[in-house]
Amino acid sequence: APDALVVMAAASLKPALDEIAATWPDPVALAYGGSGAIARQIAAGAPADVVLLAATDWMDWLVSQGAVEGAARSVAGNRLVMAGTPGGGPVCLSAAAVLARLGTGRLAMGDPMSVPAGRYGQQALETLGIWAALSEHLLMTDNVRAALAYVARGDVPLGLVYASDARGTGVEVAAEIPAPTHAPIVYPAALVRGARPGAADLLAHIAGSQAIFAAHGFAA
Amino acid sequence: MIDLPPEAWEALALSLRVSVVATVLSLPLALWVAHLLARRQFRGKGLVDAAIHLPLVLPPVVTGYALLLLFSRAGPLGAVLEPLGLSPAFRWTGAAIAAAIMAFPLMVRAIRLAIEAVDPKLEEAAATLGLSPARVWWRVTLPMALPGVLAGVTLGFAKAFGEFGATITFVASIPGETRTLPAAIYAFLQVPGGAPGLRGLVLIAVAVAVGAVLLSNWLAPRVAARVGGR
Amino acid sequence: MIDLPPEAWEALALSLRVSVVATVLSLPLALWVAHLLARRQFRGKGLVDAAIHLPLVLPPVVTGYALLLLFSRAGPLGAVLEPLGLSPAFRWTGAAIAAAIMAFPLMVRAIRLAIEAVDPKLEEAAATLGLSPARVWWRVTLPMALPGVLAGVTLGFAKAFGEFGATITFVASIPGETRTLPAAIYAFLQVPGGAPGLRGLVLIAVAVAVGAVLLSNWLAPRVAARVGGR
Amino acid sequence: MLEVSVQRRAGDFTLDVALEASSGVTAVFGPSGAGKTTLARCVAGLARPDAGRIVLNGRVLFDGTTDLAPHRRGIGYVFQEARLFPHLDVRGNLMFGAPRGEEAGPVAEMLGIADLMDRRPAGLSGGEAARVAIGRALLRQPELLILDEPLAALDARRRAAILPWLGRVREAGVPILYISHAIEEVARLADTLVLLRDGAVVRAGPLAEVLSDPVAAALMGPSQAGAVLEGVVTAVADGLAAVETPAGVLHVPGGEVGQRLRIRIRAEDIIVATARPEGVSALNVLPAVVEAVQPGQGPGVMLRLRAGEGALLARITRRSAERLSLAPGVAVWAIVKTSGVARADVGGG
Amino acid sequence: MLEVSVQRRAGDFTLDVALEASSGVTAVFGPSGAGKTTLARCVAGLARPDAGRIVLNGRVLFDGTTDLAPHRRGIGYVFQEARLFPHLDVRGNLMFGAPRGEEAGPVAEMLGIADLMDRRPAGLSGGEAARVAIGRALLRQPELLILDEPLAALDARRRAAILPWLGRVREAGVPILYISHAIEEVARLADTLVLLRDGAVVRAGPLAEVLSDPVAAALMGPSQAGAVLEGVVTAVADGLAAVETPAGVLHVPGGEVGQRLRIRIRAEDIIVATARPEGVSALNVLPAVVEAVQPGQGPGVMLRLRAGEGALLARITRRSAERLSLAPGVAVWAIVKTSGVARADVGGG
Ligand SMILES: Nc1ncnc2c1ncn2[C@@H]1O[C@H](COP(=O)(O)OP(=O)(O)OP(=O)(O)O)[C@@H](O)[C@H]1O
Ligand SMILES: Nc1ncnc2c1ncn2[C@@H]1O[C@H](COP(=O)(O)OP(=O)(O)OP(=O)(O)O)[C@@H](O)[C@H]1O
Ligand code: MOO
Ligand SMILES: [Mg+2]
Ligand SMILES: [Mg+2]
Repeated sequence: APDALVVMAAASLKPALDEIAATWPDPVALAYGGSGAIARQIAAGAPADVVLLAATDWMDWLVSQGAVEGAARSVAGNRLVMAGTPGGGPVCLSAAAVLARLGTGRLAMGDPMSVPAGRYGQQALETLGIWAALSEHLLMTDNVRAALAYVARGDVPLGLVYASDARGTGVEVAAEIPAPTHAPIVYPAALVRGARPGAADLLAHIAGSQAIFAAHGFAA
Repeated sequence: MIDLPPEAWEALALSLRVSVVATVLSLPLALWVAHLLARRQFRGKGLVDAAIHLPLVLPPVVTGYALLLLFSRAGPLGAVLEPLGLSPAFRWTGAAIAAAIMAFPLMVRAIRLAIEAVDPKLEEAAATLGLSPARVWWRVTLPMALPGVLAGVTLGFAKAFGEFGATITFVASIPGETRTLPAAIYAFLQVPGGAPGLRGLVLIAVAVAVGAVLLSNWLAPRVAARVGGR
Repeated sequence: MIDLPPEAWEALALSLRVSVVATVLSLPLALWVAHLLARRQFRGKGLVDAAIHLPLVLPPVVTGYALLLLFSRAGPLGAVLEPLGLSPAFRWTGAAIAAAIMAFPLMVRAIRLAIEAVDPKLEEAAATLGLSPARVWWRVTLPMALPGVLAGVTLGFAKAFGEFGATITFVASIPGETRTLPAAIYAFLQVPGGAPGLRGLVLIAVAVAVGAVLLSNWLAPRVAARVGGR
Repeated sequence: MLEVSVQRRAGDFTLDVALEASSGVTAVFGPSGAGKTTLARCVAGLARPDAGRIVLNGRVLFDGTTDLAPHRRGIGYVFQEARLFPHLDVRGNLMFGAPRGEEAGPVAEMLGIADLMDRRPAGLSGGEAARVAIGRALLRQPELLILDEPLAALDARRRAAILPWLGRVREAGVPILYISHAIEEVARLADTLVLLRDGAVVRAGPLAEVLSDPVAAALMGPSQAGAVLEGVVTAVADGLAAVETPAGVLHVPGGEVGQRLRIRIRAEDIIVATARPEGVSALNVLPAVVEAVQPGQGPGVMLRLRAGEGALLARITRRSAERLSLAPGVAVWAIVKTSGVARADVGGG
Repeated sequence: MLEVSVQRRAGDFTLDVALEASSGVTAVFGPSGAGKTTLARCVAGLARPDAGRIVLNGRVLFDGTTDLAPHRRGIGYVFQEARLFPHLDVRGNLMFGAPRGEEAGPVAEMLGIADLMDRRPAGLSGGEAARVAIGRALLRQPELLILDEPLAALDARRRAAILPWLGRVREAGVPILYISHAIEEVARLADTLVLLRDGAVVRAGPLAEVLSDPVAAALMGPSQAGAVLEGVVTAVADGLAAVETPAGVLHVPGGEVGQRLRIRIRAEDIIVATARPEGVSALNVLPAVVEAVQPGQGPGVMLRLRAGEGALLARITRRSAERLSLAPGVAVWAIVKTSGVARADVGGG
């Protein structure tokens, strides 16, 4: 529907946002993509009404560009987990234990340079003091879902992924990453400059759908 | 038929529209450029040739960003087109532009090789029969190069149909407007555990690809026969 | 020179290695397949042709995914290669495979058109001079098709150098091992405001692309001259 | 009227030629590699002379400033190879350059290719292809027709059948530049003969003059030298025409009273007798006087004979010349077989 | 020794030919479109007969079960078009199929292309290209050489220069299948003549027989009919050789004592006299008896003459025949000009 409101959102939000949009009375067009790509497109004048990103730095950038109206607000949160192949059992977050579990394999994670999940992951591993030991054994992916898929298929023994993604995808959580080891994972949302009437309501509706976010693992 | 969600059919229809428009509209330009490269000598020819090949060698994302910068509200083209309501940014026409640019080097290459293979002696003969260079091109060069043109069009269409990186970077992936089949496949791939329609979408993409190539292979000998065996 | 972070040079070196290996190693196969498609009739020819074109028409991500399934530890090829320590998954050899597969249709197309343009009458003449079909191919068909082969190699190299989607999906992005120049550019693009090295990386990619095309354009007339004008 | 004066270098070959071709057939004759094709290409606009001037019927086709594109020159060209369009059938090839309303039928009929109209060039024999190429150039209705050895691939009969038709083209006023190394064709058709060698004109002039020029004879090969006589048919009987020529009355097969004919008598085809021969089958016995005796290479000598107002060349062995004591001023009889005489129709000019 | 019997249909053209070619030159002669090239292609393995059998020197090249690839047939082929390799220079083309150790020099010298060795085919004239193609096939040292109208693009001198060399190839024992519609070439070279028309053999047999066959003459064109005599040179003087032939002694230019020559006397080149001619330049005057008088079309009649052990054909006008009262049994003199006699070397067989 051409008059549908357009929401551009980080790809990792897809399961939750699809469900939330279905609870909105009017049709909503959901365009998913990488946070960086979306941010640039918004800045270039993409006809979106609401934007949701997976990283605060890109949202800050959008704000600095004057591409959004008002302040950004966080609508959801997330946590990191160490996902392992089923039956692998839990792993202790020490260099020796992780390396033992990896064997000749690698630890899959988002590329810290380009993927927010990777950035949080690097912070956490550094805080845990095992980044240096693992740095030769990393497998960096262009989005966090790919890291998950490698684990699910057994190509790598471990992956550092979002808790929301690890649910019911054929992996088991080998370790929870303590939240204090990295900056809080938040999904900032904002109204795009020039958003159409109703966009603010939609954004409010999304922000208010915490039950659905929670059901998909996006702990606020 | 395969059981597919309605967005999948929407994406297929959009992809077909985008790739057909991209191929058909860029064909005349491709013919012209291929002709220039095959038969003319001019300063900067090498650079023109290289420029045409850029979209092929650069990561599609880079091409997409370049388009985005060009057509964005503040960009040199966007600033002109936007007020006229003609901006292709975030519209299916933008997807067609991205697809055309990505397909262009393939079309030009194939057509150029075909034109180079036309014996200039026959063009000479046509000139002595009173045909101007333009009519020689139309009545001798083009018909004889037709199998190569067909190959170029197939290749271009296939590339346009499969193009993804530049498109999604330039016009994003807005359902019904710019979410092409490959973009949909990409989105479906992103669903942890795999979305239910993924298999069907990939099958459709494969079917279109195979169909285009088979059609071109079926046409090629017929065109070649019309064009005359050696 | 441009001031670039060391990772950038690493990525450039890797990309060159990957694309050269991909092009050189797949060339013989491309020649063979192009010859089959140009000069032989066999059952299922259309399907072979279509299969070769699949990587071109499918979103690269799908191709990468298919490779991943094939070579993953549980995949049909991976299960065989992994115990031997030969698995290309997550290795630069895997990047070369992905690049080769993406470049293959372009190489085959160009070479095939060039072979089809060789006058079979000359091959006939060579046969009556006592040359077996293999030697006719080597001494007549191939030399005469050389400009087209060169075009195919350029195109294939360019594509292999720029390939990104299939590579990153198949072998991810391990610095020094599989993080090619396009993957690095992609990563740099994801930094808000643009990473400092981005411009340099893009310039390098453009330079390589332009360089390859200029080199091929410089070589082409020389090869054509060696091969003889009409 | 075609005026050509061109210089052109390619590799170590230099073409430097000046010639004029008035209406009628101008034959360019020369050995392989003499530059015949190069000259023709310059005239047609397919090769660019380094310098020179080409004028056709008053229109400047080429000079220092002008260089008309081939398609504007109004010149039909039959190439040494057929150069048919493979994507068109025979009809399509024939009609390719034909003006609207033109029909392929009559030309195809004449060239014996009417049955091939729907064939592709790939399905034609060598001679068939050559005929289609000729028809294509004719149907284009050129102001000048260049024929580059067009009959080489044809058998004698077909060649004989086409020659008169080319004669008709000439009569229609289309000047023809005819490139050939078959002197028989040249002798039948040409009004003007240009002898080319190593890129330069060796001799040029009216056919009869050049053919009876001993220098030219050396170039053409001695067996090709001979005289060309023109005359009018005064009587026809038993299928033989009596033709009054400057050299006397000659009998040739065919012809109509009043018709102008051209007769070529090769030097080889004349027997010289010192006594009037009796009881011989040859009908043409002309009284003549030896004008000159030129020894050639080998065992032959060339005699220049004056018969009436005309000149004849005769080539006989040195031994015969000595035996018969032939020297300038000796009166002889020139015996010419009727069938040794090649005739060609001459346009009404 | 080549035995061919093939059937082949293509479109509405059917080739159905059986012939044998022993060592020496077998000429295939026929009008354009007769199927000459098609036949040659079948022999060379470039076209597949629908049925038949081809045997070369005892090796089966083709039959129901065998179908040898072209490169295994050991047959050199000079195509109607030159088909040179554009990516190789002249030397590369010449040496393309040559066995190791072979040198291009002598052949290039003979063909007058020694100066072109570094040229590309694109820079050759039509005749130069044809010569390179011939040289290339010769250097390949074939068991059988097929020549498809190879001399069509050559001028008379060049053609005359190449013919003896082809004669030498024949003497070296390489059988030649010679496709031509130039009867002069055929007469000089051929041992066996096959007349083809509409895909079928009209006449085949030893050259002399076929050439003097009136049916064949009709096909070849009457001006080509004639007798072929073989003889031995018994004396040489003044550059003229006296050749003893079955029809009597003939004088021809050149030759060495003991050499075997073949002499062709075209029916057109004979003058018939009822009285012994005196004081004529013609050296060859043979006593003969009229055997038959065959009226032809037009104003001519064909005489079969018996001279000694040999047969001659003479074509004269009907008027002359009547005037001289020529009829079977009449004794006559056949006058043949020395230079009207075409000679060709004959292999030592
Ligand atoms: N591109 C070239 N470079 C060098 N020499 C050339 C080139 N093209 C032609 N020639 C030479 O120019 C000369 C004249 O060639 P041209 O084709 O005009 O001869 P021609 O008289 O038509 O001969 P033919 O009767 O064999 O066709 C030849 O010696 C040929 O080798
Ligand atoms: N592919 C084809 N389809 C139909 N007819 C064909 C095909 N190829 C050849 N022909 C016909 O077969 C006949 C014999 O052709 P061929 O080339 O053998 O003749 P040729 O005797 O060599 O003539 P030329 O002296 O003109 O070269 C011709 O009438 C030709 O038109
Ligand atoms: O949703 Mo992301 O941008 O793949 O971490
Ligand atoms: Mg020429
Ligand atoms: Mg032929």
